[in-house]
Amino acid sequence: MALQLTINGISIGAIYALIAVGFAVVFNIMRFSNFAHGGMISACAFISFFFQRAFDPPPPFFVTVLFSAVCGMGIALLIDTLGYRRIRLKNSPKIYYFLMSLTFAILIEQILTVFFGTDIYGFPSVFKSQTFEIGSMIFKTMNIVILAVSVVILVALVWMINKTKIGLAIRAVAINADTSRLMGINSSVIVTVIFIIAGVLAGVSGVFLGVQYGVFPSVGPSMMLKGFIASIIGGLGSLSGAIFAALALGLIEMFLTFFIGATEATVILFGIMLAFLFIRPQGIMGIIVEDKA
Amino acid sequence: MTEQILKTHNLSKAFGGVCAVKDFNMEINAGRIRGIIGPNGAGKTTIFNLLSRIYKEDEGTIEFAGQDVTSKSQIEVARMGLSRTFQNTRLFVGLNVLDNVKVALDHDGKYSLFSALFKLPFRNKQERMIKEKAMSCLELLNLDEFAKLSPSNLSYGYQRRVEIARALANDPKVLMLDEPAAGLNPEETSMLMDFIKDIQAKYPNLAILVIEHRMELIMNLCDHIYVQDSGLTIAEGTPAEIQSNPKVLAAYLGEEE
Amino acid sequence: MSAYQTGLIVQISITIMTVVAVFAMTGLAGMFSLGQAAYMAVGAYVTFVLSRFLDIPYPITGIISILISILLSWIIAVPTLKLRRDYFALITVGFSQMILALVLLFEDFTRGSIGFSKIPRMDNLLLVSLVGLALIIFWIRNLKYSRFGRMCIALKNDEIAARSFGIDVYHLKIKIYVLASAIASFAGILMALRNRVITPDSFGWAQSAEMQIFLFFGGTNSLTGAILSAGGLKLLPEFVRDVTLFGVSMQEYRTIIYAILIIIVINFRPQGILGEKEINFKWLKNLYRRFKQSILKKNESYD
Amino acid sequence: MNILDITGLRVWYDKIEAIHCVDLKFEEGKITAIIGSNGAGKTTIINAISGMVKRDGQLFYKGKLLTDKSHKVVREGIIQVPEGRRVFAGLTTEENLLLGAYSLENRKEISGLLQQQYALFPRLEERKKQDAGTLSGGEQQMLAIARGLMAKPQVLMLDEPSLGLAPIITNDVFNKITTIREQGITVILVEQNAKKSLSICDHAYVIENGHVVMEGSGDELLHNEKVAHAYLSTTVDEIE
Amino acid sequence: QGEPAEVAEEVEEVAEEVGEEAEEVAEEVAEEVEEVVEEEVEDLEPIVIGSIQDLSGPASIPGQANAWGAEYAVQVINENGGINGRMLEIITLDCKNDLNEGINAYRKLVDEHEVTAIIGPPLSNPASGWVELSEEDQVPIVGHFMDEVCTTDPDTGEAYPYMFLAEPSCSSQSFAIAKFAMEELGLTKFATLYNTGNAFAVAHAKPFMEYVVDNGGEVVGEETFTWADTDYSAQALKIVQAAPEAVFLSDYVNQAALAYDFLRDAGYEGVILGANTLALPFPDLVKNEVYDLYYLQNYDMLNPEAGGYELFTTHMEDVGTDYPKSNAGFGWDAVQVLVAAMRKAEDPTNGPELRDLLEQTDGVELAERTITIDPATHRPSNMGMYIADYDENMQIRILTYIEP
Ligand SMILES: Nc1ncnc2c1ncn2[C@@H]1O[C@H](COP(=O)(O)OP(=O)(O)OP(=O)(O)O)[C@@H](O)[C@H]1O
Ligand SMILES: Nc1ncnc2c1ncn2[C@@H]1O[C@H](COP(=O)(O)OP(=O)(O)OP(=O)(O)O)[C@@H](O)[C@H]1O
Ligand SMILES: [Mg+2]
Ligand SMILES: [Mg+2]
Repeated sequence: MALQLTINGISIGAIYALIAVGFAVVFNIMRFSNFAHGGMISACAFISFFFQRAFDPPPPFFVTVLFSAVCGMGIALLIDTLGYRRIRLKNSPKIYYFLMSLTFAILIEQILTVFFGTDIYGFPSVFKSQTFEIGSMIFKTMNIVILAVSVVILVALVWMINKTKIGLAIRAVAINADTSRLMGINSSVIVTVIFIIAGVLAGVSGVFLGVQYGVFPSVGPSMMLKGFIASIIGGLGSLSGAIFAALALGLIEMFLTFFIGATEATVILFGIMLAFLFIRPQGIMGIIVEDKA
Repeated sequence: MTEQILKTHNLSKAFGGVCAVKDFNMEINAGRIRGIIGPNGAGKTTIFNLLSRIYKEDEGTIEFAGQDVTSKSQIEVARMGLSRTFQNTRLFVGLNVLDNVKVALDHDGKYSLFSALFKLPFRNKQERMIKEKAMSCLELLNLDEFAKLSPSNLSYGYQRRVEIARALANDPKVLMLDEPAAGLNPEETSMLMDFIKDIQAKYPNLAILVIEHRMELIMNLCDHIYVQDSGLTIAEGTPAEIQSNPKVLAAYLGEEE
Repeated sequence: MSAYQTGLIVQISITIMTVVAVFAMTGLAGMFSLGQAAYMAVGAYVTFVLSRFLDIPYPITGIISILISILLSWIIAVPTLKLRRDYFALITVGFSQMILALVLLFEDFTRGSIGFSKIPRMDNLLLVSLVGLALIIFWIRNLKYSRFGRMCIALKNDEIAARSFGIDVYHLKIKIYVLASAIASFAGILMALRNRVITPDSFGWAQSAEMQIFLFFGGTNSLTGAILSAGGLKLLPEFVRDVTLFGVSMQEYRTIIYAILIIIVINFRPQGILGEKEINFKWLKNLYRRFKQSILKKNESYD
Repeated sequence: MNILDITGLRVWYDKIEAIHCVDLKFEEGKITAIIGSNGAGKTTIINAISGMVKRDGQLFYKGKLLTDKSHKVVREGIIQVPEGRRVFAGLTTEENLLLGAYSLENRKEISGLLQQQYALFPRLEERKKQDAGTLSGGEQQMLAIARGLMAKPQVLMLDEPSLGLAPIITNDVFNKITTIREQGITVILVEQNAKKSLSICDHAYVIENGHVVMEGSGDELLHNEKVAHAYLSTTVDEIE
Repeated sequence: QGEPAEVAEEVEEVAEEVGEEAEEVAEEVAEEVEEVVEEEVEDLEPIVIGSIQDLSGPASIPGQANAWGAEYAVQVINENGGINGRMLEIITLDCKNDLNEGINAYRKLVDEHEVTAIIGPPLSNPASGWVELSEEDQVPIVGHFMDEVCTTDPDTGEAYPYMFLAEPSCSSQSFAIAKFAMEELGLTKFATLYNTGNAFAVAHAKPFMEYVVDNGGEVVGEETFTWADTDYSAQALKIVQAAPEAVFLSDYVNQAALAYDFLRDAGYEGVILGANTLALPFPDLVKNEVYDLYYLQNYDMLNPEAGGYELFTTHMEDVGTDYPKSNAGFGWDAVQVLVAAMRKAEDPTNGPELRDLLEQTDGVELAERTITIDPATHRPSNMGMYIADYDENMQIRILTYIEP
């Protein structure tokens, strides 16, 4: 039983991880919690659902994923233009990004609700069999795919941010956009790149969540809080920390729910979180830098 | 009268492999001005950070006003009367110049949260006193005309002055200045020098510790100088001794023109 | 005044109260909390559940509930306020989820998701909430212009520098957070009295986020801005209720209109409607003075 | 020949005019110093050239109108070493240097430049893996200058490069500035240390309250009674 | 000859006389008519009722269908002459499934529009805020908030005087499916899986378990989750371990579909029972095969023989959806109950009188069946539920009708 629970925990953790990474990219670089991410996921879920349904026979799954990623990119650009660009130009404090993202989260969810209602739309299943068994263990096919995808995305992102020139530019802009301009970096473009990455991740998550949980306006937001928690517990400034924290969160939640109960788990999870931050305030992967006066 | 106010014994601090301060011994008496000089990265600012308890030392002790303060926090030593300025100006941009100075007096403002919330007469009286004190401090530095301005609208030189005014407001026992003349032109530097002398005259019991790279200032003001290099004290003595010390010339001053 | 209008006024005073408390916490001291609605829940539930099951009049249990909120916020603040700012937001989100989970867990007392109803009627609720609101605004205004307000702004700007002036950043933050939470729980009690029923849905993190949005909309550094925006934005959906555009009723689009309005303001006036400014009545005084002078002058010319 | 020709430059902060219709010329391959007291507007002029503040007026670079997009100005070869260091805290020393070479493509060239800077400032090589935010003030200043040089500038604008440097290093930096000139790089030098900067520059402007109040060769100004009084706090006799 | 002139004179005289009389008559008639007309004009002023529905927010799909049903009912009633000649006017306001909004909407209807009565929303959250208010203002509320707590005091069991339910309540629905499972399917071991944060789900699951225990069955598992959860696999595993014969799902369709999939994925192969939320489009939402699924239905919606057929098809055409919504029927039904009472009333705008008449509701014709309200609980006493499943083409198939 413990083994099956572990498998299930890792599966849900993989979904948290996918969201946490999308969240952490923006958080680690722009230093604000992008609450609009959840809304973007929902929007992409809807778009890919209607895309899938527009063709008969439906296009192959990866085409839908690709299409959704492109749409995520478009939505991210749109939000950036309408919401974040001016904040950036005016050099306003980070907190305004956060606020803007909260507002966009509300807006997207409302628009989806008004136009599509709160009923859910079912994505046709992608795989012939939902689950496969190894021994007595049951695996969910989709979860394995999601886990693989999030690991691949993570590795690609970590590589890009730490090893490439554009990654270096991204980090520089995050620290000080003005000084970056003096290095010849077009800081506006770089920030847009960050949002595009987040948008692509939202697009991919949108399809996966849609397939997994159905398509409805709050499908993204309902998962986002967990991604938020994971990305922060994982350690500020660390993408890999986010993925570990997401997996840990999934596992702990699974075991707590099984042995104690779902409602109680929320309470205990909060206690664990508090204790964890108390013991390790820098998060799983973060490092503490002493402030210099 | 020459009471020892601040004293360190074998103070050391390393960052990773870098030894920023090693076995630093220093003492300063009330009413005196001492300087710390040394090449960049010698550990001067680190000494200030250790003294003001922003950093925790690896080894050694600090004695301040007759007490061992090694285990005390930044806040506690600040309240005991150890005041400082920063190498990069750190004014509170959300407050105007006057309020910046008031803040230095606020921690031991006598009125409670309760009387603040209800705006009791006692609070008003205290506020008036705080304001008077802050204003007199600004007047001393000829800053009174800027009282209502936001510090970000002041040029760098004036910002430095506001910092000093703020550090002085609370009648400290020790004032530590980290490169006060950085960014000032020679004219202003000499004004600053006069001004520090004024302070000394006005607060006869104040001990001042200065870090500076501007030799005219250090040599003019200080009666005793420590020279740091790579964490170690390579020389100490009066300005005249230091100026002619070959080690100091080689490591720090270079050939004087 | 119809009961509809007084009900709205009570609701708006409750909102303003919470936003003013958030102003002290976020605007002055720079703590970004997404859990203030949870303290409203604590205030509402503890007051009326205790009152019913122990048969104590609710003004007394109300005080107990505020004390419990103070205790809770203190417990939350002590470990978290030592950490970086981002963690604080996270912990408060977690806290609000935990409180709602507790409401569901103690279903026998709280009636869980169905809601705790039959809250007694309070006849002078309007008066109580207006007086409460006035008092709270008076407090927070005084706070802003006291040494505590200055210290808060200092620590929001630069914690290290604040510390080096002997400002006990940590304990100051705790004090302000506790104060804000106590106010929130008082507002929660009033809200229960207005609605006559308490359901867990009214206290999610979305409600807390709304308070922050109101605050920033008006201007983080402006108390009057916070008050005006809280009042205005809360009323907006009620006004839009009756509006029809191109033959379409705006009822369904209320939230969308509201969100777009906020986006416009953050875009074009990022410092909030009022920014740093406070509205005061100096101009009125000046006007009066000028008026008096002109009369005096006239009188003189008659002489 | 003038590499940079500025006429009628004006800059506003909100509604306050900080620079009032200033004309400046910078000769190719020479050091031009700008001196003036605190708040005179020196930094503002530099920022106006880099496109970091909104400006009015005509700026000709190599005979062509200069763009006002700061990242494009950098690609033209006009590099600013900003006042107050402004290194990227959170990135290592080496990463900071690499950022300086952001507009260059050739990897070999970049690593060559890196070695050059390390040779110029050996202290930086010792600290290359350290978080730049924790460098000492002077180390940060060295890093800022080295970072500027990484971009292979044609015009290098140094804003108070000696700020917070030890005397020995200050001397060093001024020596290096003359070396930089010898490489054919045009230098615009903003300094509080007027004496030093006047003694190495070819031409100098004195700025007061956003106006040019005086200009001339370094020597001329150094021997000007007014300048000596206002900026050197000495008299001409003492200099001699 | 002179004759014609005489005749003419005579005629004139007669005409004058007639004219006078005619004038008198005409005046009299006119007066009478005026009186009558005056009376009628007074009568023609419409009766205003309110309708508070979830036009937006999380429950907007059922809410909008409800609103449609109520408005359509009013339209039909007016077309057929209104209430004893008086027209009915309905004002619909949004409550976003939010308590505060619900109270504002209520206050606006009562204080500003001075409505006589209110048709309530499908969910209980906003409605629970009106329990005391309606009594204070004497405004009867007829709704479809199926939780018992909206109509009766949970502590004393007494009915709230002004709250009326026009549909079977949550518990009577749960009893119906429990009865079906135990009597028709012969099952005894049950489990539940529901969202403790959802009042609707809780109000179903608790009575279901009570019924099972009271009738000699056994509840082997009670698993829960909250709004914050999206993964129920741990709960599903526990249920599989407990090995019940049937699991009852009582959430909204989103969560119910997820729960169904998690159960099947975990290897559960037994019977699954569901609330009325498991109607279409449920089969489209689940990924596993749908089998051994029985759920509740209020109406036999797609049966042309059944009374509500026309209503439901009109609704589907009108709003352009493929799925019939029982909520359209709820809105309709509530108006029927209210109107029946108004027809009997001396003054159909008098709250207390309406209240008394509503309590005596007996055999009022609804979309499909008739309703009789129990004065002790203010809930219908005669309404049962259909049990349905899905056929091979995933079409709703009504299996049986369970009497209350
Ligand atoms: N928080 C820290 N982490 C790592 N290294 C540090 C930290 N703070 C200081 N250092 C290192 O310790 C050494 C001493 O630094 P410090 O700031 O004390 O120098 P300084 O004497 O003030 O120099 P300057 O005159 O240039 O300001 C430097 O090499 C610096 O890089
Ligand atoms: N961001 C700003 N907003 C408003 N005013 C500013 C701003 N930056 C500079 N100023 C004002 O513009 C004027 C010129 O400033 P600038 O920084 O160019 O002076 P500077 O000559 O570089 O002085 P310093 O030697 O102190 O660096 C000053 O009066 C200053 O107060
Ligand atoms: Mg230093
Ligand atoms: Mg400058």
